[in-house]
Amino acid sequence: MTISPQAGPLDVDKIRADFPILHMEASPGVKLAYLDSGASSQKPLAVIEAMNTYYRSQNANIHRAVYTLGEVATEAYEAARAKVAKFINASKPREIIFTRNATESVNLVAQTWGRANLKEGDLVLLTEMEHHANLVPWQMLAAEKGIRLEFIPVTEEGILDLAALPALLEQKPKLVSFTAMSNVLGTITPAAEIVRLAHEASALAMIDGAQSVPHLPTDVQALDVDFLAFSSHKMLGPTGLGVLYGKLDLLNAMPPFMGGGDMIKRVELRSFTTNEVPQKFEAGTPAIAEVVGLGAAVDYLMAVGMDAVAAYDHELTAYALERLEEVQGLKVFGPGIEHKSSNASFTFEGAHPHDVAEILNRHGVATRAGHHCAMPLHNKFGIPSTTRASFYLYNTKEEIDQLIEALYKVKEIFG
Amino acid sequence: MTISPQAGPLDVDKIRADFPILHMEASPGVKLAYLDSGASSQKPLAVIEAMNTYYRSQNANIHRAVYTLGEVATEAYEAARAKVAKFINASKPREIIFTRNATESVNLVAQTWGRANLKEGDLVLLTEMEHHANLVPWQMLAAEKGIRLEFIPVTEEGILDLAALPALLEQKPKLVSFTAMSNVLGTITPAAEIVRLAHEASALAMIDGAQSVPHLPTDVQALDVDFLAFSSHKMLGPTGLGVLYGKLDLLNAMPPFMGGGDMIKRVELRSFTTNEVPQKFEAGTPAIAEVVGLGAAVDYLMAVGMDAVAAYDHELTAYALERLEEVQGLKVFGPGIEHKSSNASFTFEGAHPHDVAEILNRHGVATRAGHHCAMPLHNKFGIPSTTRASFYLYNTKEEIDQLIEALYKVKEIFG
Amino acid sequence: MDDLYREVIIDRYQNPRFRGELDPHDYSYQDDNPVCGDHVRIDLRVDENDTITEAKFSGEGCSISQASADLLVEKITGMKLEDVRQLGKADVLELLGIDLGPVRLKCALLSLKVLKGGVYGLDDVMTLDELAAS
Amino acid sequence: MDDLYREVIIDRYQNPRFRGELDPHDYSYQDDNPVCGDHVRIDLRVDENDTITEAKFSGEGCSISQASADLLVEKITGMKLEDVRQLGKADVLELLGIDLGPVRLKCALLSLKVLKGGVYGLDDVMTLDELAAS
Ligand SMILES: Cc1ncc(COP(=O)(O)O)c(C=O)c1O
Ligand SMILES: Cc1ncc(COP(=O)(O)O)c(C=O)c1O
Repeated sequence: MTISPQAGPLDVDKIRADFPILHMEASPGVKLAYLDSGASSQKPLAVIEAMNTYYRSQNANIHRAVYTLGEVATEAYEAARAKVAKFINASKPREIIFTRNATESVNLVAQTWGRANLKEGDLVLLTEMEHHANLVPWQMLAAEKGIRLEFIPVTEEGILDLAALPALLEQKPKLVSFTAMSNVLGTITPAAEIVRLAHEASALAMIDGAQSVPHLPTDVQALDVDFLAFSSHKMLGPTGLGVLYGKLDLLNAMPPFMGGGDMIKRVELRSFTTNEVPQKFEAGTPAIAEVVGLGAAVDYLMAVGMDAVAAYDHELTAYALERLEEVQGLKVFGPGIEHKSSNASFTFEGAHPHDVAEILNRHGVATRAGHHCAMPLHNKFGIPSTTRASFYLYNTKEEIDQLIEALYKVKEIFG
Repeated sequence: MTISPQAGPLDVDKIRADFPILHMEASPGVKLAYLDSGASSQKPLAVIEAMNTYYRSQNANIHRAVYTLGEVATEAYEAARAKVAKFINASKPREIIFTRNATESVNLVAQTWGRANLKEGDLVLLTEMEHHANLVPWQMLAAEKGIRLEFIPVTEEGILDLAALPALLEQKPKLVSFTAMSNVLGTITPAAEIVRLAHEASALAMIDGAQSVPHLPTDVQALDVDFLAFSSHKMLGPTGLGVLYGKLDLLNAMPPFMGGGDMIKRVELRSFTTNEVPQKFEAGTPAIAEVVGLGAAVDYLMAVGMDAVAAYDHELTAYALERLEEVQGLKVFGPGIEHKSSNASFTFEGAHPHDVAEILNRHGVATRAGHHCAMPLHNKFGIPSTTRASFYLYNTKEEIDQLIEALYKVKEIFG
Repeated sequence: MDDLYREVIIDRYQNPRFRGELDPHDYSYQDDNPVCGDHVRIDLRVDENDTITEAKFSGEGCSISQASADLLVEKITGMKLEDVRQLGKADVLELLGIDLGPVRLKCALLSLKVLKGGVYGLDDVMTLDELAAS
Repeated sequence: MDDLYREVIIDRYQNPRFRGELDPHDYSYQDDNPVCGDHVRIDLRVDENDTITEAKFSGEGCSISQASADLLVEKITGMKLEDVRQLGKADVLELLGIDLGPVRLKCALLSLKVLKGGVYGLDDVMTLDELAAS
């Protein structure tokens, strides 16, 4: 998960042409600058059309269908699983489980692997920069089973304090679960190193890849990570779909998650046997059209090249940090560009982040204000909320200029 | 949930024009007869276009967005919640929880209400005709908590044996959970009566409405049911989305389901407080585009009128039963037309259901073969599987004729 | 823009008249808008006729949430508790003198929700969504 | 249609040559195709050289699953156990003499999966999906 410098450049004009929404006006005469991809990305035509085509000519329930439409749908669904596996270099398509979103992926691990393997007093190690999605499921398990939670601290600068890690690992956590990229600070954490250290301490390692998978090349085999959770909607794919990668032997050993159709092999009135992985974890009719859409999103990202995406996001972020520094009274949180990509969260003296985002919106700039589902991290920095601009492969430096200009308008009103 | 005789007739040609997939050929020169709506329905243009429009001009993450797109998306999402509430006559939109599918809706109740309220020895009463979705979640809870399961028997004819109910209710179940329409037998169960008897016995009542909600008018207030689970994809809506209706006071008292963003009010490193209903049960980014699509599906069904849909489905089913009776060696399971609608499951002497479906497919007729996620019911009838034809508002009598003709071809091969 | 950020709002946000806490108080209630993390607390003192004699708000959040809290607290001072029950969305919007989109509407209504929660207890209170739709 | 329902398949389905169980047996294994509920069990007797001397199948399912089981059991009779390891998708398709779509392919491969499961134990065995993709 590092940014490869030799990535070929990306043609942003060509890319923008694929995203219909980017050509809308925010209000009459005002260009839209969509700087909220950290919350959810926009979708290229290829993705929208893949789902359109699915519903117009391929739609049927999968798995148990003998007829042609059903076979077509099943093939499309399983082909997308194989694409997603390839995208993160999983060794087998079966290691890809489709969930509702990254949040559900983390809950799945907590409620199946966690419930089966953790007992009172066992430790799960998280970090202080986790999204609520990688925090609350463990808190719920802590309340239920009496497990303990500890946290890798975040430094003032906004990176993980790895100096604290050896002492934490001496407490013998059973699992280290951490984000590979902070959705607030943009921090890219040393994922491979943390996984390695976790394994040395005999802990499993899980990555919350909701931000990293869309923005950085991901190789689960090189990382040697045990579980990886991410969301379709942040990586050009549709809503309503998440992914859990897990090593096959772990998935095989885990109890099922939800009960229902497809996850069973045989059912009697009072007992059932589970199906094989991945079906074991995909109860009921899955998000078929959405999976097909994610397949198209992955095709799109692979065609652009994740190295190129990462390099371009990084370049945009560097430019944004540079320009934001010009604005007096504005404070960006998180580390310098060498540890960071894809977003910039800031506060503005005298203006509440919500008001900032509101005024930016009036100038066509879509950003997000709030705690970004990372309240503990905001508490750590002593602020209740920030305004966040986040960047993706279709954004431009002109849009960042538009952001800066709009920030001067905020100053006019609240200055 | 009865079929109102005064329903205005439905114009099937007009309806068919709205469903692009129905105009495809199954193979060159062979018309497609899609008789598998019980597994998943086709989608009208209005639904496909609603999602298309969403992705092209409204897409953004919801709830925490100040900018215009985000507001538009939030409004669209919440407007659809209100439409769904109206469709089943819930008293408040907040009583509608969006899940992944009907399966997840049942699991939600089992894992939140069930875990919190059921203890060892407590009884949950189901029926012998349940889909695995309303069976396995309770079996999992039984394994975890030691609750007991009992079953309202199914008669030879294929209806619920209500004579057995009083004795079962004397065992004081805490919950009676049952299907309002069998996906195998087409049986329409006396839902209002069962709910009333359950309440008299101080049990809560839950309906698996995965089949009934698409086909019959549903009024949760008239039924006085406590929980109702159903799926978007079986009622003209997109995949990846289910609904749980619950009475507000029950939902308020239930612990949360998954942990993560949006379901919280405040989060500290080691604790959280939950958000209000419905957000409490919708962790992470929801299926926004899909909810918008379901809103369009509900609009479509309301415009046609659920009384008309029910009457038409019933008419088609009656015709199918009549014509299937002509075919020698064919046996239809389930009750007569007075207790039944929307599907016909059958076996054919000498030909395995899978082979039957395969040959039907070669004549353009899409049906489903297998246990239809109701293994215990099939066991009850001493058969491992059936072939099922299922009907919806866009099907025609000509398609049923096509089915019958194709069945004669099966006879030629396996006769 | 001028519409939304009227002078009265910026003024009340930057120079609130009724910010503070009351100790002792007869009523105190607080709540968050989970949408944006805005937080408002309102403390009341009432006399033997259930007339509000003094009111203060505290908390933090955007200009809309804090200005509307300041304006609302000013308005209810001197009111009967039972009359507070009548206050609705329209009253808050009138105080602010602006029309609001759905998200900011909730910012504006947070203080009303807190007030009603404090006076009637939680059960009687609508969610922000419901208040906004009322 | 004639393609799929070749006479040999209908014949083997209606008049299987090797249906039955072996008691005692040296190997016995069974499995389901959860996609359609097809079930196949295969029993084997082997001699001291690990040559299969007798084989039978039982179970129930569609014509493809049952005919392919009958044909497969016929083929392996007289084979060395180690040679069974070499058998793959292509061999089953050759026995049936037809090409199959993805769903029916799994019907055809169920007996191969069962055979391999019986001979090597579960860990070495691919899922039906993987066999079908092999
Ligand atoms: C009666 C019944 N219940 C539950 C379900 C499960 O629905 P889903 O697969 O959408 O979760 C189905 C659909 O197959 C059904 O027919
Ligand atoms: C780091 C991180 N983890 C998890 C999530 C949760 O993703 P979702 O809401 O799609 O479940 C997000 C998205 O907000 C995120 O940024």
